[in-house]
Amino acid sequence: MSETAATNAHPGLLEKQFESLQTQHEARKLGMWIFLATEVMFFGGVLTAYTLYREMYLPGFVQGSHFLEVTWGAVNTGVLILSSLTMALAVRSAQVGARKLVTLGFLGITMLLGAAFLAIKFIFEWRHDYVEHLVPGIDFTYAGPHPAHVQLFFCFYFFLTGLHALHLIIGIGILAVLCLMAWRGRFSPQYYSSLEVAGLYWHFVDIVWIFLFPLLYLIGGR
Amino acid sequence: MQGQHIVPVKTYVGVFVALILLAALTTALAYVPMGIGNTVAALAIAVAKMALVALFFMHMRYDKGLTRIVIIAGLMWLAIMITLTASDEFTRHWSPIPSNWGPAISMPQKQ
Amino acid sequence: MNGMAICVAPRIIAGVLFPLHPPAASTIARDVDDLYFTLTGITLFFTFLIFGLIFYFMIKYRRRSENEIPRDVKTSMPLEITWTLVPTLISAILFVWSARLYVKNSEPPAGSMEIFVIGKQWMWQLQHPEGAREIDELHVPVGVPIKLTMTSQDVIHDFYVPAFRIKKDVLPGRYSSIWFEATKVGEYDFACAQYCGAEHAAMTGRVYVMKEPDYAKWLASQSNGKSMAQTGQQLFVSLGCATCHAESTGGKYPTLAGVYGHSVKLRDGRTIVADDAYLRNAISKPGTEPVAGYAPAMPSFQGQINEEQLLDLIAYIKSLGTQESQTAVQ
Amino acid sequence: MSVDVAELSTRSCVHYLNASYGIKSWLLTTDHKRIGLLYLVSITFMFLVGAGAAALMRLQLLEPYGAIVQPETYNKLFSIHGIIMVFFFLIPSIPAVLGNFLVPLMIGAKDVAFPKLNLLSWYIFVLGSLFTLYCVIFGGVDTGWTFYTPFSSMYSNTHVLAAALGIFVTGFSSILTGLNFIVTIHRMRAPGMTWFRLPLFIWSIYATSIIFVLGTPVLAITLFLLTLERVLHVGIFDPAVGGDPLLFQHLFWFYSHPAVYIMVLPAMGVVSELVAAYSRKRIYGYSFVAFSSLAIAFISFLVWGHHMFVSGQSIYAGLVFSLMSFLVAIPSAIKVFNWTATLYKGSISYDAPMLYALGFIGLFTMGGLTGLFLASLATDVHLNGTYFVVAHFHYIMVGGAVMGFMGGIHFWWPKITGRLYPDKWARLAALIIFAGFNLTFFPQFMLGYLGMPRRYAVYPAQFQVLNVMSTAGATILGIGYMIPLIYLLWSMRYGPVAGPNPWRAKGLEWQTPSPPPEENFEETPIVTEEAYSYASVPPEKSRV
Repeated sequence: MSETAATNAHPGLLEKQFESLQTQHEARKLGMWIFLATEVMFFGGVLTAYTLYREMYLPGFVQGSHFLEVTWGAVNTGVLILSSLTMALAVRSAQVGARKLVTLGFLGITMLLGAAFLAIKFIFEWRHDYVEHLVPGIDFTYAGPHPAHVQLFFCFYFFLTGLHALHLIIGIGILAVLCLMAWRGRFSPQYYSSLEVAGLYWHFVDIVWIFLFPLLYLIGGR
Repeated sequence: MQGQHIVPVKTYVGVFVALILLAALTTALAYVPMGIGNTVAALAIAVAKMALVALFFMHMRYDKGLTRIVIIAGLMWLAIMITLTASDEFTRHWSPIPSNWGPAISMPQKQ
Repeated sequence: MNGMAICVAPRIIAGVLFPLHPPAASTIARDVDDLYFTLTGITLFFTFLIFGLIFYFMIKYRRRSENEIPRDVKTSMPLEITWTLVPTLISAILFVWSARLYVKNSEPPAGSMEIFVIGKQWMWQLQHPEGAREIDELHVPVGVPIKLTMTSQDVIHDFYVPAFRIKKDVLPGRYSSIWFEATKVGEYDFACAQYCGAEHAAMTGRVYVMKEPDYAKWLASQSNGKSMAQTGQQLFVSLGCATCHAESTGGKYPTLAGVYGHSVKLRDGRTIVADDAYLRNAISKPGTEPVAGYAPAMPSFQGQINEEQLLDLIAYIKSLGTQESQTAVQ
Repeated sequence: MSVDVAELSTRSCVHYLNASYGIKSWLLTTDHKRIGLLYLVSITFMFLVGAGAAALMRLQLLEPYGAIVQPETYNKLFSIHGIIMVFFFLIPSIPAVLGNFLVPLMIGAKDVAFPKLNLLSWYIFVLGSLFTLYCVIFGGVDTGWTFYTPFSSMYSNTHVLAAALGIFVTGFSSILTGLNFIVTIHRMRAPGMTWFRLPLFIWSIYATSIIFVLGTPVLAITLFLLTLERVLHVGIFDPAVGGDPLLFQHLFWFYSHPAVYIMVLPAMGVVSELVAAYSRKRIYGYSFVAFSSLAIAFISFLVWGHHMFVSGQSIYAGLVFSLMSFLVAIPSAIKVFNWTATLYKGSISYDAPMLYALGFIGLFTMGGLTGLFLASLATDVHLNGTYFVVAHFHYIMVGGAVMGFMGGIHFWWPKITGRLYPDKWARLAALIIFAGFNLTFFPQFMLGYLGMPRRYAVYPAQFQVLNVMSTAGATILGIGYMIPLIYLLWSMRYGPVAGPNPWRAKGLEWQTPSPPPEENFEETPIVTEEAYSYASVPPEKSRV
């Protein structure tokens, strides 16, 4: 590894292919933004299918949507927004060079909020749907009008919320790693790119939910 | 690091409050029957919330052009996919009506 | 058609070994071929132009000494604009030409004779309204526009008659249609052109284009005495449709006389034309597009009747439409 | 650019190949050059599997009733051939092998932006390949590479899941590779390497990466939906519950049509390099060629519906897609004209890579123009789903992408290995490949026009002569591909030492020793001139 002036100043922080920490930081940020564009298309594929079916089979989709608990959806929206705030504050604490316990604290709260979201999702929503026999492919019985389209709605509901939950679980895993890094005092006003990049990802997961909530829970009025 | 904008806590909290209010608004509006208006309002609010998160929490407001181009490209490609797919699905039934079909009268209804 | 002259010699040799054109036996085949040959001409022209230039430059400007360094040639803007505009112009002309032809070809002429096609792994079943049913064979009269209404019982198939230059996917769960008017008496191949499983390649058949009197004779010899509509009427009774959809129910359920081809008001406020696709849905998936003014009480017949019976039922309902004037008089 | 070439060749004793030894040093490497070679080995293996399937297919079609296998087996052969050649050979071929090796070298960087991610991409690719090979060994898949529903979701009883999973996994390898390239090209360029000094190969890789990043996730999610549908029968594409099989086709082709450009755009980049180097001239209309790459990447996302003109798609959508499909031909035409114009008043040598490049230009012209038959609605109705389509896309993918890949491998082989291959054999192989290719695929255009549908295990006897011609061509093509495999392997040990710049080409990669040192350049190069400045008088001065 060639030792330039920059690496000497920040040993172990600068990877050898970069000229400076600044370039490294910008490259990582750009990489994450591009990854998020990829994610937009990833969710976009399902959203396209969802949009079209929803237009074609609106009555059935409204019917299905009315099985969902708006309250839990709204509470979860609040939980995720709050977690985004704490995430942003965690990044900020590193930017301003706050004590590592501050960063650690914000990261911890963010993780807890993420876990709370998942808990609400699992315990109050999915389990409930399962008890009500509303899980297509596993146990689906529904006697009202438009049975096929209600089933289709639940397909998308589980697929979209499941995909979102998966992203959140991965996010919590990333935050756990960051906590470890923060504990070791790796972050400073000079070096916080992993923190910022993970933040971008976390906020993106929040944005996905911001769209899923009205699209799934609030169809055609209540 | 040089050139990095540090957003004041006050701004973050302000954005948070705005987001919560918008979330409450979108939930409340769902109970007001507006027909297609419900969907339009819900999506408009969602877009506003996305903009707030992206601009402040994700620092897009303080970033140079490139990140904006990336995210706009992502959204544009999504729009292409939805629009062109919809252009098929929604015009498929517009096939020309054969001229031998009778005049359009509604079905006889007997009461 | 620049390439035509160049092709003459190889054509004579090649023509002995294998056919050079598929037979052109429908009214649209000639039009499609005109476009095809124009495109071939354009392709040959540019291929020869590019290969020609490459060979010419290769020889003229071959490297003569190892240390040779050619002078730069400045990019000429007019040249760049020319070879941007010329392909654009050619593309625009071709697009308009092909699009007009396609739109024209996609609409069956008024009063076309209708034949029904069902694809299933791995055979074609064809039904004439008069009752004749064929497997992997299609008899049609020459000079009569014929509309094929097609559906599949399982996967996606594709009905392709090369001699007529027509092709269309045959999908499960909906009707698609194409039309043709044969111009020459003879036998032509048809094939499945959408991969559909193990015996995809065996899903072929033959079209017999006959003079009209011959066709009438053939039809008479084939018919088991019952038209599709008549078979449909029997089904209508045996499946119990008649118990509800009859005059005697006093308007609790809709009667079906005169429905076909007319607008129907749906409960959600939309108005829809009761065509084959609508009737198919109404029978196999009642409740998706319920009619205004009636309780959605009809049970689904999905799984109880096959595509063939569906078509028979629709043919019967269609025949009720034509009887409408008579009922009105009575 | 003032480094003395002679001095360089004497210094090059430690390079990326001999800096460390042992299997572990390769499997854990983060050096973009070594990762490029890892890809080269993997895709060559996959190519041989796919080519084996193709050979059996051509043998089968010697006889109208099918010469060697049952239809079920034939269906598996063409499915495997398509899946492997598209996803495991063509898509990673130039980007992952040459792109990995060259992008940092050409822009004067030490490595790609995320070397560990780069290695991860390769492992993901290997994992995807293993799923696919599992599928091949344990019974195969018979859906075709297109996986049309409801056949793939409900009717096929072969290993659809393994195949879909293989492609799904490999997709992430493409995404990460594309992401890495975009960031590298944006952030890692050497001082003075402005956008308009970049070699055109970089422009085309950049355009390709855009498609990787924005297209591939849609394929991934589509196959995920297919998997879900197949396992749980939830009805997303099942017409019985209102699902729309055409929606699958839309989502599939949203990626899979741009994927064609993933294959051919990098080859266009390679050809730009080759034409410039072997005629010793700056590419004519540099900026037109550069921007046409971006235009192709963009428009390629608007044309996918031309695969569905006879599918029951709305005719209005058909009109839009047809117009767009005609439009995408224009930037391709601009490229062809500019390459041809580059030859004008050049100093053209007939080295093997140049033969491939010129072959590419001609064959791509034919492939592109026959694409117009399929963009044009009325003729597409007749030709869709026939051998005409097969011939057309093989002209683009084999006549185009593979020719470009072979040309590129030959051009940069001295840089990669430090050795020269026997030039006479290379030229002979190029000619054999060109001849064999045309004999294989030209008859297929005629078969398609005559009305022979694709994916037929047996066929009417009238088509036999043309099919036998095609099989004969395929035999020649196969021999043509074997020759380079032998002499390139031979040259690694016995070839004469190449020196840093055997072709006397311009470009940063030629200003470092062959093989390059681990960090690519002894010191970060500073770029002061445009790409391809072969002329002794720089163009800026001549204008004064």
